[in-house]
Amino acid sequence: MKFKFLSLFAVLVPMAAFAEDKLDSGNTAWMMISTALVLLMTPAGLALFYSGMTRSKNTLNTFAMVMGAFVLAMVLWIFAGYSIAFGASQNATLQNAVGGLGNIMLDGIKWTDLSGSYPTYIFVVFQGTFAAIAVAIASGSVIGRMKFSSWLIFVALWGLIVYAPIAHMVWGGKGALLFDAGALDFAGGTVVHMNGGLAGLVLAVLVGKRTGYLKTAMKPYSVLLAAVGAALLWFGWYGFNGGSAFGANAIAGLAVLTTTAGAAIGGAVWMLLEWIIFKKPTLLGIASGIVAGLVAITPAAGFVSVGGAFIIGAFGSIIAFLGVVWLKKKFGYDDSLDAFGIHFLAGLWGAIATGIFALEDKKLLWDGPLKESGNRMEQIFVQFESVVAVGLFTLIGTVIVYFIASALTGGARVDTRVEEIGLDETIHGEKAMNL
Amino acid sequence: MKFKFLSLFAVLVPMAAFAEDKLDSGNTAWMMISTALVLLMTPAGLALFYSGMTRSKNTLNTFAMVMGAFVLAMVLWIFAGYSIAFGASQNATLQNAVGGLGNIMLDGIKWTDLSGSYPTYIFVVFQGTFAAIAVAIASGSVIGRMKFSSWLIFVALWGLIVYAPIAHMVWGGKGALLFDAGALDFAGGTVVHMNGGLAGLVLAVLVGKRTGYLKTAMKPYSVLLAAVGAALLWFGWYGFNGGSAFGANAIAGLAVLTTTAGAAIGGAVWMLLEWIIFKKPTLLGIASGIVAGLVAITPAAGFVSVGGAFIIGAFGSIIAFLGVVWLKKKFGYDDSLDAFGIHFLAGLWGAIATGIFALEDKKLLWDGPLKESGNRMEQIFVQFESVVAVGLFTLIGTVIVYFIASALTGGARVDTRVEEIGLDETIHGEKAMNL
Amino acid sequence: MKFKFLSLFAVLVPMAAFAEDKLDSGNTAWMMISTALVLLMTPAGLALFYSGMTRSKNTLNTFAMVMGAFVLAMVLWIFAGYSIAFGASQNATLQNAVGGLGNIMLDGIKWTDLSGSYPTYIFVVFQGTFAAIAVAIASGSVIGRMKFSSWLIFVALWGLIVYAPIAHMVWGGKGALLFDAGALDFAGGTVVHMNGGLAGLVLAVLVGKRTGYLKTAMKPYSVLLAAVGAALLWFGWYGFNGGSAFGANAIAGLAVLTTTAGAAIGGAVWMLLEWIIFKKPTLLGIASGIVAGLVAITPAAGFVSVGGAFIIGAFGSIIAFLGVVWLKKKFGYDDSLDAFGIHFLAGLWGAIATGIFALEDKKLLWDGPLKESGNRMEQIFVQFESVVAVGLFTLIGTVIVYFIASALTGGARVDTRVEEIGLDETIHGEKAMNL
Amino acid sequence: MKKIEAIIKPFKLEEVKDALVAAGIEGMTVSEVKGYGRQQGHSELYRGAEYVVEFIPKVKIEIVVSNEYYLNKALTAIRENAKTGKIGDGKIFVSEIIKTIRIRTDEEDEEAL
Amino acid sequence: MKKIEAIIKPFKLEEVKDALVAAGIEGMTVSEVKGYGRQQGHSELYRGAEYVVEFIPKVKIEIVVSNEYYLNKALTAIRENAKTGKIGDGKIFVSEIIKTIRIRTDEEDEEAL
Amino acid sequence: MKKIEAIIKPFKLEEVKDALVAAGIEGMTVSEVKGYGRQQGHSELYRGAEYVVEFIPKVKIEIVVSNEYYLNKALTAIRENAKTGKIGDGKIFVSEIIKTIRIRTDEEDEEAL
Ligand SMILES: Nc1ncnc2c1ncn2[C@@H]1O[C@H](COP(=O)(O)OP(=O)(O)O)[C@@H](O)[C@H]1O
Ligand SMILES: Nc1ncnc2c1ncn2[C@@H]1O[C@H](COP(=O)(O)OP(=O)(O)O)[C@@H](O)[C@H]1O
Ligand SMILES: Nc1ncnc2c1ncn2[C@@H]1O[C@H](COP(=O)(O)OP(=O)(O)O)[C@@H](O)[C@H]1O
Repeated sequence: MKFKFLSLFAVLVPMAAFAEDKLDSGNTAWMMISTALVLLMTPAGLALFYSGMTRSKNTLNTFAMVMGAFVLAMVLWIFAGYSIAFGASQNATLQNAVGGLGNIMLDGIKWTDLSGSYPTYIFVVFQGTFAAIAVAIASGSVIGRMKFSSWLIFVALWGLIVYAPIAHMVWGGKGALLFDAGALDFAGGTVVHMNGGLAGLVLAVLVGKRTGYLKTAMKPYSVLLAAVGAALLWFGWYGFNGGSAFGANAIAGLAVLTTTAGAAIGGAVWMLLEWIIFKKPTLLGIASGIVAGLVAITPAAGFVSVGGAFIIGAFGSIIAFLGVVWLKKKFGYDDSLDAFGIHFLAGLWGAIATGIFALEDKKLLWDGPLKESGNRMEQIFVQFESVVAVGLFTLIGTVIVYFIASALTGGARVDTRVEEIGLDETIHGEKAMNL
Repeated sequence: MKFKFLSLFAVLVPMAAFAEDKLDSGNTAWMMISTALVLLMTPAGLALFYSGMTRSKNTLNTFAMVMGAFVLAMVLWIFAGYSIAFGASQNATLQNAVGGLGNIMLDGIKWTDLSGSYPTYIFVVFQGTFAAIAVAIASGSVIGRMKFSSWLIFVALWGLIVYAPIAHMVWGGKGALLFDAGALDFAGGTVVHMNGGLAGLVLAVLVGKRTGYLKTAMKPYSVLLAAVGAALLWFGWYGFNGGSAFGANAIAGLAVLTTTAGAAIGGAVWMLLEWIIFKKPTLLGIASGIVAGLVAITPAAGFVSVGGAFIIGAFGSIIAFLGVVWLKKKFGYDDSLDAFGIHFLAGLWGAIATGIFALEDKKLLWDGPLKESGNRMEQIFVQFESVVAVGLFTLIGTVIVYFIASALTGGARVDTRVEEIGLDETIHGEKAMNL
Repeated sequence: MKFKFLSLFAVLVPMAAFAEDKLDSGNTAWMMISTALVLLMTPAGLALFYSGMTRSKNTLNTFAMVMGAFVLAMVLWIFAGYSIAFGASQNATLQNAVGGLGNIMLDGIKWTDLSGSYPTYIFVVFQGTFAAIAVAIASGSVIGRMKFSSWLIFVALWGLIVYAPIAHMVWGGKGALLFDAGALDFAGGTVVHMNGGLAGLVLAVLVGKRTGYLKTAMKPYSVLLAAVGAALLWFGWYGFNGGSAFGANAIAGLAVLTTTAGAAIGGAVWMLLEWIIFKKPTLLGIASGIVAGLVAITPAAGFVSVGGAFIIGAFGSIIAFLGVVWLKKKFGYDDSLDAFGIHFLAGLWGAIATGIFALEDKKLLWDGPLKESGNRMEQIFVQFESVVAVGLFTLIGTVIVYFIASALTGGARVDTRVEEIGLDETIHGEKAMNL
Repeated sequence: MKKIEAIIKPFKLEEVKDALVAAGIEGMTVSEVKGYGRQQGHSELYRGAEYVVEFIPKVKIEIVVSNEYYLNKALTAIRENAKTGKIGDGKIFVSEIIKTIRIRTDEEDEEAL
Repeated sequence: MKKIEAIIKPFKLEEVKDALVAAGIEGMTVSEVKGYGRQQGHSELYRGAEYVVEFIPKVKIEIVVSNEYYLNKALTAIRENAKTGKIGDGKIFVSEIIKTIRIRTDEEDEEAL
Repeated sequence: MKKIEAIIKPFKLEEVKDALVAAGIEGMTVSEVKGYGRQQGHSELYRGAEYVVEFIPKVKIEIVVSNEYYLNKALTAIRENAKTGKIGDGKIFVSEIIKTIRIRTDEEDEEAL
């Protein structure tokens, strides 16, 4: 998802040295549909996945956290986030961390402007769907106990203060802090999944556990709807990963293949693990494995072979499984719907694994140690570096943003009575189902 | 969505003076996927949105009204509706109102024929999905009390007698009554949303209120499913608005951006309004605001800047909110799921606002006062004109069609006992859920 | 969906005699989105359609049968299925039935390889979604009583032993047994629907009826979700049929039109039949008719006129209706969710009807009697032939695979207690809904 | 103390509740039940298979009253407001309660009602 | 008049109902309940967390009968048809009803049944 | 034999159940009911229309005990564990049971409990 990646496209279509200056209808069609696909992932896919796993008294609140975060984050992305992340830099020092405010409200971008071979406006919205899903992912860790007002203020600030700078540092072009390090992140394994998953854990720790956590059984409202959500996520992920090739080209084709392989093996592996360990393969397990496989393959999608994809997807599923079943129990935090366990851990694994399994193919690789000198160890080290840098920034940024949001709303946690009755009734005045 | 719009495309791809004669695979791909996206909006998006809001005893009937209307309207569109709306005119006087019957069953159209740079057959289906959703929207106003037989006869007649002529008058090419007025309606704010929404109100008034309206609480079956429906509508709307650029071009890119902005701000604004006024932001409110924002931006999607889109979406949401919360109460009609309140009112606002906010950019504008002489006041006046013309035609046509349907089925309203028990059990012999 | 079909594309784009050697971004975009669309059909569309019809105590098991089958079949398809079906043949005798094991793990296929004008990797996944849905369809006949372990072993073996060879024999290129017969099957009416539907019946007979079949009312969990599933199937079917034109071309446009016509008339006809015969048009009936219409038009989608599509869809719906309402009762097998009644019967009808209604247009037709000599009777005979050949192979293959799976798992049927309590609780340890 | 159990048609609940409250009955417990009786069930369809649903949705209201006065007021309120005159209106059963406790206050018997 | 309350296994409802009707019992009211007893609950899984569901779905049948004759017929019908011999078959409780009213007709006591 | 019917707040069920089991009560039947009483219902919103939901979710526990000893133990267990001190804690009603049968074994009365 790097800008410089666009040059690779020229390699594929050699007859068009000036390809970037002309609109290509096929690429434009692909980027528009990819945008629509990634959009679907949040207010339908993730919202169903999450609210299906929540207790029935909090299920609408969970859906509203996701849908509300999405609309708010998208408005702010267009307003300022895009400019911070991808705006024309006005100052070399600033450019390390942010693009600047020159494109506030997309000022200066015309509808006829192109990003490579498709309209820049599509790039803006495509990137906006990434920004919006990143923060929506975090909600999964704190459902059932956070004030809706605190959450929305958190969403607004986080998108501008944490997400946009990270997106800039990693994808913001020459001069951006992490850009030159040469890390490979095809479609946002670090920027979106690690980022959102870690923000989730931070929230879970700061807001505290749900009342009765580990004591009462917290039954999922509808595993079936959660599975439908996972299926929609899979579907949308073709835009997430395929669209990150920024054109309907052979790299997108590779991403389609590896994404499919990662998701399928992820689902199969989790099912098997449950079967062996608990004697029961659950539907939620298959769905969770699919998502874990998808997260893991995300940073690698356009870099690895199908064999690599199978390995990355399978271990992504295993690692997320351990995170959910073992790590969470061991440390006792209440990562309620496992945003950290699945998105952070599988994203982390995927980011490192990209260094391990990336094909040594100069047409695929981005600038970095592996491409330049075939030095895989160094590439892996760069992957670690970028993971640590993003992780630290997220950690600190999320803590700060949380305390602002909490302060502005007189504490971020609902009172016990509200939690007991459920947030659907108390906050939204609605009920999941009226039979 | 005007035919003449196609010429604009040539402007964008100047090297292709004869572009219209050759199939472009990118545009064809985009039009096919757009068609599929708009299709999804009705039997999945609107059906879920509506049946989620209905009482559980009528929820399957609501779904069947939408899905049944869709299949029937689509069959008749292919059979005769397309010909009436877009058929080759055989007579100059007739051409004012209808295209004629020359293309009944698509007679005379070959699979190799092109509409600009993509197959005409795709245009036929794309337009069919618009015709079918328009009437399906109307169902929202009369759920829970209308005979299924009356409804289906209404659907069949309305599609041919009301929708097809309106589509012709507005989009039917030179000689069509409203075509030369120069109104701007990018993707059907008047033809689809005002039209369907007003037809809904007419039905609501003629069929009468639900028994117990305003006395008993009519609880929605599943707000969660309604929200999923809204998310699917948003997804499909990229085909609705983006496809109305008739190609994968820069105008489609603009439509993708403005559609996103309108939907996101619409959802955020409605949420805020509820929070301020009722102290509770509901999930259904966020979903409703998204839909209102989408409706409002529809006629303007390819004409306005992102700033214009935010304003149109925000006010679309406010106006629909007032329609639903205040206007309906004031006049006491039972517009049950607010087809009028949301689709008509936001569509009306969008149509006028298009005149106010359309960019003065000759490459974007269609022929009309603004393009020809930069006269914005006159353009706004033309927008009013077209709104009034479409409104009157719909009003009169819908009343006539209703009375025919009612007469053919011995009254359009179910008897009280049926209403009391619920239409799912009595009409369909089915039950929403068997736990 | 034949390889040789690709040459037709050249006819449509005559300026490109070497079109097959160059990536076309429009075709690539279309094939990627088609792949995503067909993918959506299984873990979302079919899973909802099926689990909505199942009793609430088995609904998650039904979903898991579909979703689990999908991930497993997809993994194995990439691993070996693709090679067996489409691999480079290593031996002329072998080539009659299978492609060979030369492309195990896609060995020998590079990410830059093209299938015509789009990457081969996309072709691999596109075909994989067909293989995976075929077996998932079969689950519909045996829900509520089959061991999950037996089912998954069945899925794994069937994909390699039954599906892949059939796909090879029909679509595997020169030398393949049925390839030269000249049968017309545009998008898999025989290979996918008849195949999956018949496998379902075989399973239903071998596993036996559900306890209490025809004695107790087996109420569907949620007809509404089943209808949503049908809508998603319809949506995805544009990729299934439209993508089988292997490009964004005029034939794809024809397929989009005929698919729409077949689905719409199918839904309308089933609704009407129920209304006349049972006095009650059900929502499940409309949804079932849509699916039946889609199945019937599948083999014919790129060959017939819109008139032919209406007839094929209408009779597909009628035949499936008779299969479900009359045939099943007459013979007393428990084809629980009518995989046989709908997919096999409507697929069979569609395959024959393709011979009857295929347009005599050399640009559309594939090599075969109709194209070569205009001999329609002979073409119909060829259609019969292929139907019988595929049917026999499926029948025998499925029986063998079943007995292996059954033997490996100590019988394929759950014990009565498990069936009584329900498979969700006993096998998966989950519950459909926690209100 | 007496317990009244009334099985009524669901859509009559609101009216009956209002009448009970008007009659000075301040507490009641309601549950969803399914009734079998002379009232015919309806038939449902599932892909051409028609089956009769014999159990009809009803609502059960339980009210414990402290004396004959309230018993009669409650019975009258239910009888008058649950009646449609059509088959399936339901039944009222009265039984004896020997002890009542209000959990919140530990009050007993008449005081607890 | 006596009231019978029987807690039975859900899948036995149909048989018991048929037997009751055959025994001349024409009315009954049924509700879904959850039982706790010697019968072990099952365990459910949620992402690796296993929890025991101790309350088991049961069905409660309530029948008011006018005299000993019907009481015995009803008890026999239930006992014979609800029995599987496995733990969790359920219980039958009998109590006294002092008044019955049929809402539709205002008939009282024996006539109302 | 006595029957205890306790209407309590749903989230207290687990605690009450545990206390009952600790008190030697081995069987009970639970159902979801809706209560009307002094406790105010909450209001719900539907597109700007606000309506009050007057019936509040409650849980009903039914326990049949064989003698005064268990009756008192059960009552104490419920009183102590269902109490929050806030309005809406619910009520306990006790009535007489004249016969009990365990379906599985045909045991009767005290033996059946
Ligand atoms: N003997 C009975 N015991 C318990 N409930 C009964 C009895 N008879 C009827 N009912 C309840 O009363 C309801 C109405 O009875 P029904 O015979 O249908 O009509 P009606 O009340 O008009 O005589 C039934 O659905 C059932 O719930
Ligand atoms: N003392 C009791 N009071 C009320 N209900 C009881 C009592 N004991 C058992 N039950 C009900 O009877 C059901 C079956 O009891 P259980 O002890 O599991 O088996 P069995 O009936 O075979 O002895 C329980 O699930 C519960 O609903
Ligand atoms: N007279 C009554 N008969 C039956 N149930 C009652 C009666 N009074 C109260 N209840 C039940 O007890 C519940 C609690 O009663 P309520 O008046 O709200 O508070 P409290 O128990 O604190 O006095 C009610 O919701 C209702 O279910």
